[in-house]
Amino acid sequence: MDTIGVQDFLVVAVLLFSVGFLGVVLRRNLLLVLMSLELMLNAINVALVAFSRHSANMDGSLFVFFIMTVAAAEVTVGLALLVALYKKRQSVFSEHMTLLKN
Amino acid sequence: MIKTVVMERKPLSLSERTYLPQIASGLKTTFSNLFKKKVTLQYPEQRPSIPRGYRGVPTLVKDPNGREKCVSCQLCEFVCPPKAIRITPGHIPEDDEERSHVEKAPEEFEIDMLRCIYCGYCEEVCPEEAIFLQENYSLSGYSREELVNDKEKLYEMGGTLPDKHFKWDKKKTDEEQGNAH
Amino acid sequence: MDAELMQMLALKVTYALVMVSVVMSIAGYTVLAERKVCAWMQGRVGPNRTVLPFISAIPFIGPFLRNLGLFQPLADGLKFLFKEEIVPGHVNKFYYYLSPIVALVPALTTMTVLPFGEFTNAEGFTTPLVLANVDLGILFIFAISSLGVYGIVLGGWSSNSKYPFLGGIRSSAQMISYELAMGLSVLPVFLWVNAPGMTGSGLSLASIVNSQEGTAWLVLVQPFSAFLFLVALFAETNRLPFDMPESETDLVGGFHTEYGSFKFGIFFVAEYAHVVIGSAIFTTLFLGGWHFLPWVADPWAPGWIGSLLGVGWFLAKTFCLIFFFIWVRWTLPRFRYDQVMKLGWAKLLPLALVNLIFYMILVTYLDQASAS
Amino acid sequence: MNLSLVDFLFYVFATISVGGGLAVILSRNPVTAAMFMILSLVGVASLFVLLEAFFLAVLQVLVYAGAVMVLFLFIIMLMDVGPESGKGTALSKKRLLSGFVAVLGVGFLTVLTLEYSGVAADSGANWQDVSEETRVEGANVVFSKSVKSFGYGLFTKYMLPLQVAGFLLLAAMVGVIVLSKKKKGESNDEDTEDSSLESSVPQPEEA
Repeated sequence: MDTIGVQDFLVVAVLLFSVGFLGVVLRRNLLLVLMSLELMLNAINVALVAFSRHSANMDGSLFVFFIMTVAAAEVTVGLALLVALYKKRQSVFSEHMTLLKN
Repeated sequence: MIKTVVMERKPLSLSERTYLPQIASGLKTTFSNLFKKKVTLQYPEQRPSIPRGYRGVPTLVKDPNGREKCVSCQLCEFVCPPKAIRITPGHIPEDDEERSHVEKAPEEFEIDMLRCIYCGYCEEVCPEEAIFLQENYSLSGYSREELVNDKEKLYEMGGTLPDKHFKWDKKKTDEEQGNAH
Repeated sequence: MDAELMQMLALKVTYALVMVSVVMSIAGYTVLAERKVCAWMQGRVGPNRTVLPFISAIPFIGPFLRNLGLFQPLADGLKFLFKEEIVPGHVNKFYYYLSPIVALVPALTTMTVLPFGEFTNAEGFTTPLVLANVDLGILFIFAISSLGVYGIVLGGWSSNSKYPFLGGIRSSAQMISYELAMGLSVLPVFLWVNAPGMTGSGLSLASIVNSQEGTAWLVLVQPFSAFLFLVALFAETNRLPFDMPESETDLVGGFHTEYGSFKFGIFFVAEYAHVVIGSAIFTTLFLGGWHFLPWVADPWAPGWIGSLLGVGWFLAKTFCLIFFFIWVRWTLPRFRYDQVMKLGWAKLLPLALVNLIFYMILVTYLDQASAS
Repeated sequence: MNLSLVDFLFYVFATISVGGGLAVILSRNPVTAAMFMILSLVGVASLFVLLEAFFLAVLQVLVYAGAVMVLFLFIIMLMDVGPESGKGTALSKKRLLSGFVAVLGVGFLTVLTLEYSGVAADSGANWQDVSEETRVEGANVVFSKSVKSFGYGLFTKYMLPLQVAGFLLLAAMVGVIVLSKKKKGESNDEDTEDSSLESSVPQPEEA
């Protein structure tokens, strides 16, 4: 009776991934760039769980677990860097981070 | 010469540093309070006992003969620190049998209770003992106007107090006997 | 969708509504209990004036109920409903309206996985009384209750004024800090219950309760875990001595300074709903849930009377814990903000870790000992 | 079209997660973005529920919505990042171009995936039922609802990655503490330090 299969979840994952990617590319607020990164990681999670369910194998789900760990570490370090940067430059916009330009 | 003694404060012991025994004893204290007799007064039913000399709402009083005591000398108006009292003096008509010996009586007498600070100066200064701060302590109203007590209200609240001196009666008899001062 | 599914859905929705109303009324009466108990502890009598004309006219019982203030929550609710709704001009409207709801919903959602009793039918088949008997009970509760902080943070932020803002910031930091200690403090419990030779299964709350039947309650087995959990629970429910987001002496009213009328009422009820749910969770985890006493088998026979008594017993334990919450509130002063942070990170977290490691070693040792 | 409940829910949750994601990158106010991010994360968690990975769904809410996003919100409020000014948000040509290329690439990726992954013909109907218990087939743990499968998998096949993840978290924690530590004579507010201590979402212990 269910007609939703792996490919539907994959489409969602790809959409979510591309949305996140667009955010990383287009947004200038570094906080939002970090959030978009999280979106991309989430898209991967969806795909992994769908595959894991499809192939009746825990490996994908376990990888989701690790991705979450990495994401948590990434966010904390990223935010700490942002705070440090903000203290120096009073801005969180990417176009103000031009120390290495020219 | 006073010698200052520096008290050594002992370092906290381990159990004291966790604060847990202290918390426990605090909990004990509050718990024992649960069952103690309550000290609250159930206000509208139970009234507090008013001590002597209490300064409540200022009122005007009449003498035992039901006569107005105030002669509108306006001393209270002058002495009132927040300027809450306003008196419009008025004459007593000549044909008033009872009170013709006094020259004046207030035509209007207003005390603004939004200003009054219950200091009791008016009572203290009144030569005729006509104004008293009585026991009434709860006063409320819906508008500012309502809280300006006019003469009628002041007399209504004041009522009649037993007069120790019967000043007017004395004055009247003195006058009748011809030895006016 | 077929009829059977619809029927089941309708039944679940009905159960959920009943449970919401029960929890909400318990929360309402917890407010009353707070006022009464604090009054008693301070030598006062507390609310004793509200009357319902019909009930209060009954001789003896009526005045007694009135003196207990039993109709006060009703009057409070009505007052909140009919108060003028003032929205300050400087607030962020959308979030301002959203945040009380966000504060209340997680508190009410966590109760779906909370087992409050069990029913044994004639065949001896036992089912726990719970809206959704999920395997992940405690994790689900942690996950959902961690969302409750958004109501406070958003409320503080959207008020666009400094005291609520400070309250919001404080509460977000506090929540993150104590969630860790809370999670770590219950891990030994599940470790113990799921150890080889024990009866527990997974993270389900019902199995935790049933593992305490006829033996020691977990509070006696693991007093230290229980203590840590209780402290973290106080912090997570924002109760004194940890009520940083509110702390009325330094932040006026904390995160809800700009709130009035019914929106404030929702915040208020949400706080107490958190207390009620928190107490219930503590009861399930450490106080044996609906089972009678440690080392004593349930005196009631299976069947619906037995399960009703069990639920009543569960509620009684929960109420005792709620009383404890109130009791502590009116005994202890408030921590300073830096003390809260220090306690969370430098004391509670290491202690929880040590506790966890101790029980890991103990469980392994016991397993080895029983194997050899 | 006759939708089954699961299909209907799938579309709802997919819309929530993708729509929430779109709103994140389109919203000007960082707080709004964070809120939509939470919405999107909850949508993803619901998708996990549809896939019967309950543990992951709960973990998703606990870790992302409960901790990571609170941290985000905390930082946003602490730095008091206002909405981007209207003028500055005009997209430069370069950015638009790169975005366009990105979308094209992703579309290409999608088509490739669906065409050649061999799962295009799959539908939920021929998925195996999910078991309640933990079962092991060869080196693989069979997908199941129980939390035990996670523990089993993590402590057997993925033991080394687990340790590495633990070290990663430790490294992150140390790094963050160093980053936000007050230098001598430098004054800053205490809050940043507290927030940055929040680095180890309780992963290693739960594992």
